[in-house]
Amino acid sequence: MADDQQWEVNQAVDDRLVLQLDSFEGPIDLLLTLAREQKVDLARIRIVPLVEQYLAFIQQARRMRLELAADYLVMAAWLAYLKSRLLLPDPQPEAEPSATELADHLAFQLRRLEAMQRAGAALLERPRLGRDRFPRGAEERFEPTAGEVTYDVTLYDLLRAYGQLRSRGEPARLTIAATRLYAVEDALERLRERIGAVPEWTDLARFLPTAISDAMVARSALASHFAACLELARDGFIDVRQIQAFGAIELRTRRQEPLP
Amino acid sequence: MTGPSFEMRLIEALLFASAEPLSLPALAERVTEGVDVRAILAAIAERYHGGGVELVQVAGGYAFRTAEDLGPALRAGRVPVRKLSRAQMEALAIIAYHEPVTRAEIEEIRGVALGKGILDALLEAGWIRPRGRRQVPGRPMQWATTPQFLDHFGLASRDDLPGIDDLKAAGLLERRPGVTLAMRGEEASEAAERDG
Amino acid sequence: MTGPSFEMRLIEALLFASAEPLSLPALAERVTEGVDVRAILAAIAERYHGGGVELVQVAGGYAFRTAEDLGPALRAGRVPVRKLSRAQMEALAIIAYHEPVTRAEIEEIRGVALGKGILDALLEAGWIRPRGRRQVPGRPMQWATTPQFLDHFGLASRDDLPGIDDLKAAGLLERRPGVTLAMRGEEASEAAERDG
Repeated sequence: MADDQQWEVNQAVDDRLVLQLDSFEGPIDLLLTLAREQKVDLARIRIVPLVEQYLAFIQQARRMRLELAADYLVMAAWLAYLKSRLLLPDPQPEAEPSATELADHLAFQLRRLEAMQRAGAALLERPRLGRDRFPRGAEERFEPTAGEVTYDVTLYDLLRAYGQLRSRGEPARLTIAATRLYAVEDALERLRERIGAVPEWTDLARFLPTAISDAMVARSALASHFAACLELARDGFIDVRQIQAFGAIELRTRRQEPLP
Repeated sequence: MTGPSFEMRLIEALLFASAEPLSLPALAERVTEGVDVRAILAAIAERYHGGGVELVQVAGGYAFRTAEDLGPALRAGRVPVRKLSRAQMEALAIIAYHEPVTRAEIEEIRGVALGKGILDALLEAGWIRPRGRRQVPGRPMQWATTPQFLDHFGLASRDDLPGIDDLKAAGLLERRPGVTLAMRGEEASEAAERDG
Repeated sequence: MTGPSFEMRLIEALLFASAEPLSLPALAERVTEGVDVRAILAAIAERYHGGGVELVQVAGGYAFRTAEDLGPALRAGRVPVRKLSRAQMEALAIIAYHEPVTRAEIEEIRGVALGKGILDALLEAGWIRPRGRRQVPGRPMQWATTPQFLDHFGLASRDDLPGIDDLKAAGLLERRPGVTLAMRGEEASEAAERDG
C-alpha cells in the first residue's frame, strides 16, 4: 500500500531525526528541518501536516526515553493547540489572533530562521581574513606627531576585566543556617518525661509538641518522635504498634518494669 | 612615460603600511587638498591588478590584501582562523542582518535561548559591539557588527551582506516577535504539564 | 604581455603578509623546487621600483618597505604599541562603570591599593580626566572617562557599556553578583567596609 510505504519513509525520517536530537538548535530549528522534508517552497508550507510530524517526533523521542528540553514540550503543546484551532471553527473570531494568522506567523518565523541559517553559511563561504586573504604582516604606523603611543586594548578586554573584577570582588559566601528541625535527642527526652505510665494504646500524635507552626518543623518533630519511640521500644520501655499500613502509630508503657 | 605621481605613491605607501583598511576621508587628510583620491585609488587598483597583492574595498575603506587564490599556499604554517559553532554563526548572521538587535530578538528568531559562549566569543573576536539601548521598558542592550567583522569577511559595507536586498524585499528582516511569544506564559506551561 | 607568474605572485604575497623579513632559503622552501627565487625577487623589485613601496634587502632577508623619500611626508616611524596592565585595565573599567569615582572608591572596589602611575598611565592615554571634587571631608578628586575613551572602544556613549546582567548573559561574569552591585558610591563603600 502506498500509505504504508509513505509511513515507512516517514518512520525512517523520524528515526534519523530522533538520533540527531542533539544537533537541533531548538524546536523552531527542528520544525524547519521537518518542513524541509516537505520539499515545498517554505512560503507555501502546509502547517497541519508539519504540526503532525512534529508531534509524532516528540512522541517517538519520548518512547525512546530521550531527554527532551522543556521548550520542545512547550512548542508541542502550542502546536497541538494551533492544530485544533486550525481544524475547528474559531469560537471567538475577534478575541485573539485568528488561527490562520498564527499559522502565517509560524511560517514567517520558519522562513526567517531558514534565511538566517543560509546567511550564516554564505558568510562563512566568503573569503576570510587570515584564511583566504592576508593583511600586511609587518605593519608600519604613521602618526601625525612623533612619540605618540597606540594601545592594543579592545572592548572585550575592558568588559572581561570588569566581569572578572566583579566576580572576584563578590566572594561567594556560603552560609549554613542553623537547623530548626526537631532533633531526635530532644524528642527522646520529651517522650521519656511524658511516658511515665501510659497503660492503654495511645496515638503517638498525642505526644507531639503542638506549638509548632512551621509545617516542615512539625513533620521533622513527627519523624524524630517516631525514631525516639523506636529507641525506647528497643530498650524495653514501651511497646509500639501500627494496626494497618499508614494507620496511627500507637504506644503504651510496658507493664513489667517501671521506667528508671 | 612618467612614473607615478607623488600623491599616488603617498597613498600607496599609506595603504600598504597599514594592516587595517583606511577610509577615503582618512586618506584625503594626508594629501594636498583638491587631489582626486578616488581616481588615484582606481589607478593603484589597476596597477596591482593580477599580482599577488590587490587593493580591495573593505569595511568602508581600502586595504591591500593578498590575492584570494593564493590563500591555500599562504595558509601553511599559520594559525587557523576561528571556527564558529552553528549557534555562533546563526547569532552572528542575525546580528549582521538585523542590527541593531537585542539579545531577546536573537533568541526569538532562533526560537531558543542563547547559550553561554556565543555572544562573548563574537565579542572577543571583535566582530560585535554594543550599540545603544532600545528605548523600551528594561532598556535592553542592542548589538551590532564592527568594521573588523566587515574586514574579516571581506565586505565593503553591510549592503554587501550576501542576499540582504532579497531578504529585505521579502520582509524577512522586519521586526516581528517569534511564535513562542504568541503563547502566554502560564497557558504554555500548563499545556506542557497537561501533555507531559 | 602575460601577467606575473604564479610563483612570482606567491612570493610577492608571502613577503607582504610576513611579519618578518624572509630569507632566500625560507622563500625557496615555499615555492616549487628549481624555481629561481633570486630572479623572481629581481623582477618584483623591478615592478615595485619607483612606486610608494619598495622591495628592500634587510638583515634577515627581503621585505617590502614604504619608500624612504616619503618618510617626511608620512612622518614614518614605528609607533610603539602598548598594552595595559591588569591593574590599569581594572581601574579603567571601574572608572567607566562608576564615574565620577574617587581614588579611594577604586581601591575599595578592587580591594587593593592603587599603585603609583596607574591613573597617570590612563591620563596619558587620554582616557580619563579629573571631574571635580567630591563634597566630603578631604574633598577628594573624582575621575571620569573622556570622549577619546569612548572613541577607542567604539562606544557611542557610556550607556553602551553592557550592564551587569548583560555581562552575565554574554558569559563575561561567572558568578552571581551580590547585592552590593546595585549600590553606588557611598552605599557601596559602606557595604564594602562592613563586609571587609
